[in-house]
Amino acid sequence: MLRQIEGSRAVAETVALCRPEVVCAYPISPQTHIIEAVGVMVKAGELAPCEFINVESEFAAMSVAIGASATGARAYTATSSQGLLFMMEAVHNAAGLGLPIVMTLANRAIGAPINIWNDHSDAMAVRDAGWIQLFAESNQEAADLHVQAFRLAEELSVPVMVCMDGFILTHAVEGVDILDQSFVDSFLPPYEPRQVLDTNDPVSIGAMVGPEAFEEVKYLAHLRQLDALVRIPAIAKEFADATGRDSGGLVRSYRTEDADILIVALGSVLGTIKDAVDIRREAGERVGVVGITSFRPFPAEAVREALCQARQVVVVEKAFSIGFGGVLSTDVAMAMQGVETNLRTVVAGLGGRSITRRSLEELIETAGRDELETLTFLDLDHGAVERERARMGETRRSGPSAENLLRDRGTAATAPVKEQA
Amino acid sequence: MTTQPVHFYQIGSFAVGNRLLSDGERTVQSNLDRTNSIDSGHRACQGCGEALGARYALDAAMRATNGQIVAVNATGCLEVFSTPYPETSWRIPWLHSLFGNAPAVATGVAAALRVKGKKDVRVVAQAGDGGTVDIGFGCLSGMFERNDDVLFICYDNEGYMNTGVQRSAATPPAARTATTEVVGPEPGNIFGQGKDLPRIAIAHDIPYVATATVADLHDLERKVERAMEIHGARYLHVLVPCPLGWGSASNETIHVARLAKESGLFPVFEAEGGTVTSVSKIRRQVPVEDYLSIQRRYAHLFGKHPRPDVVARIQAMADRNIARYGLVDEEADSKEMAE
Amino acid sequence: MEIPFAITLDVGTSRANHTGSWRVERPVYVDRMPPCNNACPAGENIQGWLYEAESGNYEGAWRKLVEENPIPAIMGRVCFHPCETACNRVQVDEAVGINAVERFLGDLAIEKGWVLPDAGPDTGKRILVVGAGPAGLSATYHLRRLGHHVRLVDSAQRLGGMMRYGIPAYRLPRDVLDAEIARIVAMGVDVELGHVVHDIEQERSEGGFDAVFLAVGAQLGKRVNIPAGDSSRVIDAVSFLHQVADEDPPLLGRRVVIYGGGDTAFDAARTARRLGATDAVVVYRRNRERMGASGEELEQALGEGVTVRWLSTVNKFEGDRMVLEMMRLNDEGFPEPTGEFEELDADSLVLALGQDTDLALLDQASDVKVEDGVVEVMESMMAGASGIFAGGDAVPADRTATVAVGHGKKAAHGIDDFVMGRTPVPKERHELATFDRLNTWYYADAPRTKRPELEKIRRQTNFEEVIGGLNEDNALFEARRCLSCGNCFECDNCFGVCPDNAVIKLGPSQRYQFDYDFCKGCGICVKECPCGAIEMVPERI
Amino acid sequence: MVTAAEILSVAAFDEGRRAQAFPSFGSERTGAPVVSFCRIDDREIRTREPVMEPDAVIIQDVTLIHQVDLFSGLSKDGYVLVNTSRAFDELGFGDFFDKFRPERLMTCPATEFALEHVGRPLPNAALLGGFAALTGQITMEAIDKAVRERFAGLVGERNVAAAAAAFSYVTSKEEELTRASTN
Repeated sequence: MLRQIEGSRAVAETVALCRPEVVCAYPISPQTHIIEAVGVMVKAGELAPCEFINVESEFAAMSVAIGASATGARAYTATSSQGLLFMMEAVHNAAGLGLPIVMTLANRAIGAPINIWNDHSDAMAVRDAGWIQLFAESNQEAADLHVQAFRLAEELSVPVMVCMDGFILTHAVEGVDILDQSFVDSFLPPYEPRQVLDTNDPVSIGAMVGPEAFEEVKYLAHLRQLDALVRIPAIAKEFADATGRDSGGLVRSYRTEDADILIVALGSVLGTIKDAVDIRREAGERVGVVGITSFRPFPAEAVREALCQARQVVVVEKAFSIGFGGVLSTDVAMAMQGVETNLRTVVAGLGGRSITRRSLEELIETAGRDELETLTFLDLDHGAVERERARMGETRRSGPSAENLLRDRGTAATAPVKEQA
Repeated sequence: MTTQPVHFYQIGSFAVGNRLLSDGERTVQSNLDRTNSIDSGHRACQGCGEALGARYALDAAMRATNGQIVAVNATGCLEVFSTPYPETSWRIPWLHSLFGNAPAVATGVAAALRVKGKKDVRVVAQAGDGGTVDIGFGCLSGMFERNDDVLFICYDNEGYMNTGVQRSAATPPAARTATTEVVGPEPGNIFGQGKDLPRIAIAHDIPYVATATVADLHDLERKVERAMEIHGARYLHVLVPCPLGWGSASNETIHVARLAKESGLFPVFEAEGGTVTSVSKIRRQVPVEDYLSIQRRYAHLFGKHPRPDVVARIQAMADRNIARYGLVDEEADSKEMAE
Repeated sequence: MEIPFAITLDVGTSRANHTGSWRVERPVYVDRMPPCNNACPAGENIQGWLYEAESGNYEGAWRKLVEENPIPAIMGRVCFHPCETACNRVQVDEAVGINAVERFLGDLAIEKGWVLPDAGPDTGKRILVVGAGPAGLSATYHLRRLGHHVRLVDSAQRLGGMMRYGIPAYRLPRDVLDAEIARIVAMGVDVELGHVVHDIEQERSEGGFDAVFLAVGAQLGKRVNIPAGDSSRVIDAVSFLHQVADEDPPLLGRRVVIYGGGDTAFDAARTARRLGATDAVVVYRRNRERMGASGEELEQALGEGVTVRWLSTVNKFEGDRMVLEMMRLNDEGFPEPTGEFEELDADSLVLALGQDTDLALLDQASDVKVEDGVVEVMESMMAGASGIFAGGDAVPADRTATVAVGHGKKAAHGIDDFVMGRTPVPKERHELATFDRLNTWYYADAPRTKRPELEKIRRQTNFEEVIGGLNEDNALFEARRCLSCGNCFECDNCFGVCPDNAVIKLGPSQRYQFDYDFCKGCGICVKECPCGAIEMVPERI
Repeated sequence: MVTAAEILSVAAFDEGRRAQAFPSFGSERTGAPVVSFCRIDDREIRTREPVMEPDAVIIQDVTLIHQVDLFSGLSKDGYVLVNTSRAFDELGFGDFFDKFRPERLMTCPATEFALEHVGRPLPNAALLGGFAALTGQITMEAIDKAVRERFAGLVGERNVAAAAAAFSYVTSKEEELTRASTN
């Protein structure tokens, strides 16, 4: 049923439709609304049987999920940013053990400086953990992806992370068509674990594996992700056939036909980019968009196919690898091996900075003029940066840059920034 | 003529078995059909107290639950020596995740069992002292506070033995470890630090907290059995000497654990609902020297440059335990003094 | 289930890893000689029969006991129990009351009418046993079990030798003595009483005996030359006790002095008290520490009003006046006269200065060597090579009933080898189970059960048995105080304490075995074995 | 304010339109007010940027009007609704709004309506009632329904009453202005 509903609520209700059996909760913005809503459903008995466990940390949250999943229960949790990093060890562990946990990651920047707003640094930090990472463009897709995620996770015994932009999606109220229970039940069969802690058939899960087999274990995990490259579009198609909605899949192209310039991005910024593309198309510019839904496994072949005709590829990404540049760009570059292309990286929207349609239009114009540099920081206040570097050059004890910049912009007195969380 | 009760057995209840006792009165370990939860072929050092403690505890739990146990294990010696690919020594369903998360993983297992309606299957989580008092402490406290239906067993060998004998918050004062070396004015681990986890556990008001050693099997098994009668968060702290880390002879493992208890350095007691309800009295009290001097980690307190001052401080710790828990029967004490 | 590669493993797979290869020493189960067994002159397997008694299997215990000693009810009363002196439990609290349990078993056997094992299949060999004291009876029993025909002769009118004629009835009730002797005789023994053997060679050849066992005892009380008036009554203790045993007690008067410091002296003193003496004074030339009698005997005597004059000798006995000379011990501990004298009123003097053996019957046996009044024997108890064996008080050894019983058994086996033409095979002796081998932690704390003692007043006036027996409850208790030194009693400790599950339990009374595939050789089993029945031996590499 | 944007989006959704409501999550100044946005469209709303050029600005807290640049993207044809009992020209904007259409600049004592009808100073519903009256972009019926969806029972009833009061108030003021301008 189509409802005007908050993104978090839509996800929570969809997760509930997936009948998770153990849900672990630890508050962190901007993920909290999701887990709160699930909690209410469990406590009210609307979601049953389900154990809702208020844990003492994200590390515990993932750990509880690990225990539950290994015991054959469908396990779910959600987190963001620092929380993801705090559970990082367990994130890797869940994947290593092949436990099909589904987690919502409400993407948020990573401090310091502490920042509660959206970017993709958190997701990028765990890209090598062995999880499947799916990025939602809208709240509709975020909701739909959760159903597909459980299906995918349990088919392959691989944990899946559904990434949705914090605040931008989680806190946005918009129309979302919430699936009905009978459909979800038919789409998502009960969890049949590949391995389970069973007193009638005991096994030891989590052995120490030495050099003699470790590489093989990791390679097998890699192969399972490659399997996912087949299963993700197949499941998305099955979903689309039943619901009529194009949610999930590996990559999605928009106005890429005859495009000179293709913009590549993850998540909700794709909507704003599409608006900018429409405007630039009207101005006669041959520009299109390729959205990547499956970041891990990275669909190199699909990306190459989608991008190979473009003269210029501009990767707009909400994260970057300090000291180098783009993260997604690096993957795209690897995918484009053997294809002649100009690859440009645009780092944008860090720590919640708005990515405006106007800035994107300008970006496209600049790209169109072939004037885009290899690495660009969208809407960067170069003046503020230069002034801070000058201060740092002048005096050793120049103080913390974050506060200095806020003072520089006149947006802060001496008091620290108050978190809004 | 003084009459003696007939209920006297050559070896009383101190030994593992006793042909004169009924099956029910013997330890689980004396039974031919004990589970051997951890089987032969594991790679623990010779005389490993932890291997022994784990088998004792889990076999007892298996008997108490009619074989319905799922175990969660923190990273550490026990995990490493029991499950190196391609061999596992476990005969029960067993899960290892990480060093610091065993309590939380156990919570997850318990939750899954509850949601699956497997009421008869019970969860035991186990870790060394590092995985319990240090890195796992947050998760443990959370598990306690939520009163999750988990029996958490700490096999305390007073240090990080798996990584080569480093100090943990359970390492006692003056003990030598690789990170509390025998150098400087205060050789070994310094006084005034460390965590008394059983008391911290009691402060959580969980239904059951107990300590035990591998030297008193009947006591240990009884406590496991009691713990399995109760639902909610339960904590069992078992002293398991480490020949490697303590520098004790491999055949001394049980003996040294016994001396830890008999000297008063390791109080053996149990608490229900936040109150200490029983105490294992010292049977043959020994000065702490007897315990310390057979361990190389305390060698710097004896020998050429003895440190009676440090030994006296350790004795004071034992005396404080004795006073705190009433470890010495006052009647016996006064009789001894009269003699 | 189809488990994921490497991270998940099937249970129990570690048994493929044979950690036994780590071992440099291996534990092995051993049986060590318990100190009680080691100390027992009768060669009893004390630990063995206590083990049976511990479970309340008293008949089994008794059967194990009489394997070695056919007269436990007697031994349980008169034995000076060196087993208890040797008992390792002394170092924990007090020795196990072995003697008391033995008596309990002996008495129970009499009460229940348990019979000794049948005589062995007839060998056709004929053995003459001279003397029906403990040595002769013991030899008779063992010889009968071995299938030999036994002719048992004694000069007295009744069987028992010194057990009857030397030990007062308050220490050894005659019904007990009779019952145990009767049980031996019932095995089929050719008994002739009142028969004095004058020439052993002649007796042997006339009777066609294949071998002879001389157990003639030491029936002659030693005398010393003490100036004594005609009117003074002097008697040796052996004769005194013999007459009492024959229910023809001599009249000793009210004040009796007994000269000597052995058990016989105190037996005589206590007997005198029972016969009505108001004063029974033991005069002994050494002090209490050097006294020959057992402390127990002394305590009981003192408790009955017997007094002792230590460091004194009888110098003169005239009329009713006795003169004692005071002695002192020199540096070597020998008594020396001091020249100081004391007087004492006495009606009679009993000399308890030891006994001599009457070996006149050996005068014609040329290859039997007699020295210092006793027969020299070999390990097999054979004197010379002629098939003449000797034991008991007639050979050089402690003169106790227990030693005699041991001799009888040993001689029986020596005779058996001799008559059957076998070369004796020396018995393998196990290493002693010393206290330091034990881990006493595991034994329950328990004091020894005191044998009930009769009211002192009662024992001054009659010959009723002084020391009571254990009942079934406290006999069990006492048996269970046994530490089972050096012998596995299946406490399951090794089975339980092995960190590598490398001990295989074989089931009740089957004990255990090591699984050397997995034993890493840590040695905990050895350390925690309560009774020291495991030892580590180096692994041959 | 977040609630107001959400209710407005729901009202628009109920009228069969596409709507998007979201709170501010940009890097606002310290001590900045909470800003919430609502887009209403007949086509799919894809953009995720904050509303840069609003068609209407609703100011809940009148004390903020001089601290924050609230009107930078507002076109000359834009609407402004301020929660105050004062008149718009009493707010001290000077000549800033001279070129705006005066009938689209409106004040409404929404908090007073809330206090009167709801009993608590929660002016959201009242402001939405005023907004419906001022802009005609949404019907009072839709506001009524959305408010009731948000607040069940009596609370919904009272909020609807506050909204209706504000709606009447603004409508009558609009009529006043129309009369004044026709005069």
